[in-house]
Amino acid sequence: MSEITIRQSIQKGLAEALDADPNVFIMGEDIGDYGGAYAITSGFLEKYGPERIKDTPISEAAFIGAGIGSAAAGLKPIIELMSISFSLVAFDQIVNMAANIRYMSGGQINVPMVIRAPTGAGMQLGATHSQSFETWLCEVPGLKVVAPSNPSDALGLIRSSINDPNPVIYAESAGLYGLKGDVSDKYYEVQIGKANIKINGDDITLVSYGHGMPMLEQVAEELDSRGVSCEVIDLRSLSPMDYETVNKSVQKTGRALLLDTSRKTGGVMAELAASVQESSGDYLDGPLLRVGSEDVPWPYNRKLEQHAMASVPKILKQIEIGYSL
Amino acid sequence: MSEITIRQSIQKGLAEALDADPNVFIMGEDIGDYGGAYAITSGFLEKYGPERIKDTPISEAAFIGAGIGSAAAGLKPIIELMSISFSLVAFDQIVNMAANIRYMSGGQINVPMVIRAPTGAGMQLGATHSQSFETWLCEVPGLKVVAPSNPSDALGLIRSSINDPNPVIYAESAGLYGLKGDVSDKYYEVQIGKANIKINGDDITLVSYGHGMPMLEQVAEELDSRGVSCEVIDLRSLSPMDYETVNKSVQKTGRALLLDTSRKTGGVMAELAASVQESSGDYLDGPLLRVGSEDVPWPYNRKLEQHAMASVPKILKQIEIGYSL
Amino acid sequence: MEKKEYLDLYKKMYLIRRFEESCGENYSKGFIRGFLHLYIGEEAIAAGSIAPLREDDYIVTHYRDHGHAIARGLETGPLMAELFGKKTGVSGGKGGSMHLFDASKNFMGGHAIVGAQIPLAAGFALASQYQKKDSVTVVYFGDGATNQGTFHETMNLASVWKLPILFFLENNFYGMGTSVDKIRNNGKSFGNLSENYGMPGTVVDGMDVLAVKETTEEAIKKIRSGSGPAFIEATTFRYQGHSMADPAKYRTDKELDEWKEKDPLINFRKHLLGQAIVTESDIDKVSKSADNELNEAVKFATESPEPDLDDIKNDIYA
Amino acid sequence: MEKKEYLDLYKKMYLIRRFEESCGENYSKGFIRGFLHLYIGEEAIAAGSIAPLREDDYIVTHYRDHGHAIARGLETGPLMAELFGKKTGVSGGKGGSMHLFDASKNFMGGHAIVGAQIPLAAGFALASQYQKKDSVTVVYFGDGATNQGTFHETMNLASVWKLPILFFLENNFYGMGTSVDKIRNNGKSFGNLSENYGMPGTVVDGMDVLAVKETTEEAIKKIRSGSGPAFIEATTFRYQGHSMADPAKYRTDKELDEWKEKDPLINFRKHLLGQAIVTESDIDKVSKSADNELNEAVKFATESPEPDLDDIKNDIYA
Ligand SMILES: Cc1ncc(C[n+]2csc(CCOP(=O)(O)OP(=O)(O)O)c2C)c(N)n1
Ligand SMILES: Cc1ncc(C[n+]2csc(CCOP(=O)(O)OP(=O)(O)O)c2C)c(N)n1
Ligand SMILES: [Mg+2]
Ligand SMILES: [Mg+2]
Repeated sequence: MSEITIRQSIQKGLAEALDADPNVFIMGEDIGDYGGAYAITSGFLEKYGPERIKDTPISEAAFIGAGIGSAAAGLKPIIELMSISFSLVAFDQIVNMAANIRYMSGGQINVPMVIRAPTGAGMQLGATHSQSFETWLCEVPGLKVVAPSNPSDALGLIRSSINDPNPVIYAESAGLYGLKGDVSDKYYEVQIGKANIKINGDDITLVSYGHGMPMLEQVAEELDSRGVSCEVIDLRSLSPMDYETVNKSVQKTGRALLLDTSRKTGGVMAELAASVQESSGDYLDGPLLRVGSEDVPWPYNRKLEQHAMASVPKILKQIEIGYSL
Repeated sequence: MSEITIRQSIQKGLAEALDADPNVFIMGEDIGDYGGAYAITSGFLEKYGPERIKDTPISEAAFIGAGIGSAAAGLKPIIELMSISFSLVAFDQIVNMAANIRYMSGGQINVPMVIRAPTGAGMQLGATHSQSFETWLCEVPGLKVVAPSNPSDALGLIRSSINDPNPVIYAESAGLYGLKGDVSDKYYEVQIGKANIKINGDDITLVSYGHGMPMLEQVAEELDSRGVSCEVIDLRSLSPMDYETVNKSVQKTGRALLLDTSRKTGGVMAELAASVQESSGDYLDGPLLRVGSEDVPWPYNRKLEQHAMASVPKILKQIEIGYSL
Repeated sequence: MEKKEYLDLYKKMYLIRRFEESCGENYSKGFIRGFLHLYIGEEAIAAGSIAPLREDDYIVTHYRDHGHAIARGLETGPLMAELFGKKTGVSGGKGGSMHLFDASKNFMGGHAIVGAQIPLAAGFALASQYQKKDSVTVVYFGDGATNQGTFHETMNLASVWKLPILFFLENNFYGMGTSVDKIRNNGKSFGNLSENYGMPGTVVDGMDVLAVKETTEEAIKKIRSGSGPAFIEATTFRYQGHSMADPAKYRTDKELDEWKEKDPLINFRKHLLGQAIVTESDIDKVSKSADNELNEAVKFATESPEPDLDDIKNDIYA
Repeated sequence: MEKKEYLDLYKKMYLIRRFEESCGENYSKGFIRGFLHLYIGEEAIAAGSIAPLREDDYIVTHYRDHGHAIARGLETGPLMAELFGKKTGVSGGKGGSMHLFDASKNFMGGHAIVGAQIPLAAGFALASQYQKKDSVTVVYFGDGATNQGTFHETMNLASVWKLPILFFLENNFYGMGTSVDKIRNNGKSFGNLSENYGMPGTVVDGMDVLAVKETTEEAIKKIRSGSGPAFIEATTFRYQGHSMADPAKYRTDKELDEWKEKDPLINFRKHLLGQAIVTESDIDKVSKSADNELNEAVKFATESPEPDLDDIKNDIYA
């Protein structure tokens, strides 16, 4: 066991892959000399050279497209986007190309590519820079989407993402890079598509991913102190989504709160709520609760931004209203 | 009353606006000489001239961006996209610019722009050309999204969309252009944000929009013949969404089926199902049913494409399973 | 060049034309559906530019892709079967006319979003460079596609990274109904466009298969030797409308007729006979053989089975 | 030019520099947050290119926008208040440093997605043209932004439609940590880039405020007379890192020092005094007045109220 940050987990996973497989390379803006906007690839250029640590022009559509082609030709590109917000300028390449090309070719072409991107609000970057487009990307057949919430999963998921023969979006909560946690020194992967029951409990199921998880852990602690036992689930993978684990838990507890840190409307939990209700509606002892951020563009002002965000008090309040817990 | 097609309704609404307001103009690919990929603007160039019927290069990001700017400067652009699938190459302009600019400027700038685009599958155009991105756009605060299912609404909504001071996405079901229906000769608008109860009923609420509506009408007819009275709701507007009308109906009937013609996962009905369950869960006599198309990229082959689509038999089967009706 | 090579070029062009004519008929009969874009008039480009390529070179093209597929040597049976939506089609019936693929021949599609194939193509070139192979990627696109941002982003990227890629512009002077002078303010030729990226560019007569072949050969040779990307513009004309839905009312008969004077098939035939490179009977023989192949192809497509309903969920994930 | 004009130019540049220095301090103190990009070193561009504009001309720029806002005459109080996230800020505290707006002055932002402001700007130019007004739009962007597809698409569109727009490239030779030679294969100057679009282009010394002013004046005059769009590249350097988060380790002190030799403020001051256009006391006066204004601005920002929580839901829809 070592205690490291999420940033270090990602760095470790990337370095391992670069060391193990000469076909692995990294592309992105300012990942070389600059070391990456969030310092993930700091020192990589010196170690691996410019052929494998490729600084790109600010041409997301071109270099993501080139990533797809290179993957189809047998390489293993890992692409860093400075922000998932910038994926929009390359959305056609990601959604229409990376996701569809295998299907349209009748299964002839694989795209073993990883796109890493920080996601989420909370740093006062304003409306265009604070979005969470993993909520859309996880709805696209052909793509996989993962989102770690702690160092152990971050390492396990970066490994499985790189080893996956499909295009994987690896969404990094921008606010969690410095989060510390224990990571096994023995090699392991986290299976894409498998949620994690972080805390076992009986009274209510709490579900989220990424930077929603620290909030849920606080909620669970608070409820625990009131004698309410929470089952806390970290989705980890948004596509494929582990409906089974969530349904099982909901069927056990009879209550659930699903948390999006993105805007509530159209968040990941909208689909999950609708599905769980379809499969486990009969087991519910009350409404299926959902909390998300406000349905507004993200404001710059700190007070407003914080106010727009989902939060522990808002979650507790919903649970109180919904279940009188 | 006149009996006209949806195509004619749109044409009528556009021509009225061009006649009434010199600031209205239309831009898009091949809308001039060619008359539009779906012949909507056929004859417009001759009548209104090239300043107001602007053929564009194949530069969706540039001309949608230019539309936003021109709207901010006081014009009233109506933009035709050949397919909502092509919106992806301009997604940043639509989602980050058109939607956010008012908010980011503290309310100083309005963007009274309409983007019209055919949407939906069924014409064997394959994975990249058959998508329904209104499902994403309706989740973006700052945008409005409408989707008519009949000539009367098509006319009423194109009028209200053009008159709206905000960016409005007007999603046209590609398969319904030829659909005929009665249209009032007296001027009217359809309020954006207001659903329409097409058929009043007591036993089950059926909800959809666009080319889901003809299916629901068939379902209602079939169920009617079995003595089941259906309330059929046409959302018409996906953003703002008329939760109230749907909730009221569900609270009355105690049963509901929500239909997406797009893929089920992440469809418009995911959010609606989650919301209705939150507001009206207590009134439900069973599961809240949802039908959508298969979660696959759209295939070219006709048999496969038809098989992937939501259909009347699939809806009837769900209702039978869910409610034994 | 050997006589056989000349005849091969002729046969490729002839086969493409007959294939396209047959597509048109089968579309009218309802066997082919969706969007169908014919290559008639442009045959010299695919035939001439693909002839010099090696098996390990990559080809990436747009939705007007039948010509490139045939020139690359994809069999017409599975090609026609794809257009018929059959399981035996090159893309299993899932792609259709706009999405022809044959990875075994490094024929990487057939792409329907204008300009979207261009970044993808750069990726194949990047892979060759990265793996220190000397294979080259050729990417085809139309005059209209030059106005998609992806084209410029990729021209620049390829140039900065010295990727082994040939950007091949098929300038048929129209993007759907929009003529080049409506979407470009710098003359009808795009030939100088690559200068901005520090990339060599050439304009060639796209109706002259030998000129196309030579020009491409030269460019490929340089690229293969490591000199970085290049750009070729071939001028041409599509005889049919943009797709089967287009009656092409935006252009005049005169314009079309003038281009037909330069017909790549007729003129190449004349040249071959005039220079006594081949005989009438040589031409008849390859034409017959192509006609037969095409009949077989339609038969194959017609008799092939549809995909199974289960296939709908296959091929999404590896 | 009158003495007052010279002094105005000097004052604008001086005010911008002091404003930026103050921003840096207030960022360190935590009063300003998010991404903050300073304009120090580039003052001559905003001051020189905006001076010739009329009130009805439009300005659209990128996230490095303080200089343009001040040059346009936006008051420093509401500007600083915006950076402090206050309700009295030019964008009501919702936009922050990267999203400064003042529609009453046709100052149309402040945009944070690289290249995204360029199509938007074309729309203002389109509106002027459509309404037969002779106002001009100026759009600013960086060297890095030339690699976004939107830049090319819009250059072409503007050229084909003859829009009254000036494309103004602020070439500071770096996009974040990436130097121009890493992202462009055609020399360090972008000046010839507009040729491909049939658009006139000029390169100007962006450290020389008079040169910038003259070059812009000339371009604006032509555009206003209906000759279509134009392109100017001004060469410059940002003294600070890309944003406050950037220690700028990717470049050498020597490079920075060489550029500082050309400092736009110091050299313009020298020029004004050397040519006896103004006196030391003139300079002192405007500097003092600017210092005072800035103190007031910070005070205003500090004392202004935060937005109300309800404001979160305002300004989404008209
Ligand atoms: C991004 C995008 N916009 C629009 C279309 C619709 N469209 C398909 S082909 C075409 C014309 C392309 O013309 P050109 O590039 O000249 O190729 P050609 O068909 O002449 O070979 C258009 C507008 C599309 N497929 N993708
Ligand atoms: C589409 C997009 N990609 C990446 C970024 C992150 N980013 C912000 S500024 C910048 C560098 C831009 O450099 P340049 O255009 O030269 O302007 P400068 O900052 O030098 O003035 C980058 C990469 C972004 N905001 N938008
Ligand atoms: Mg063309
Ligand atoms: Mg720069």
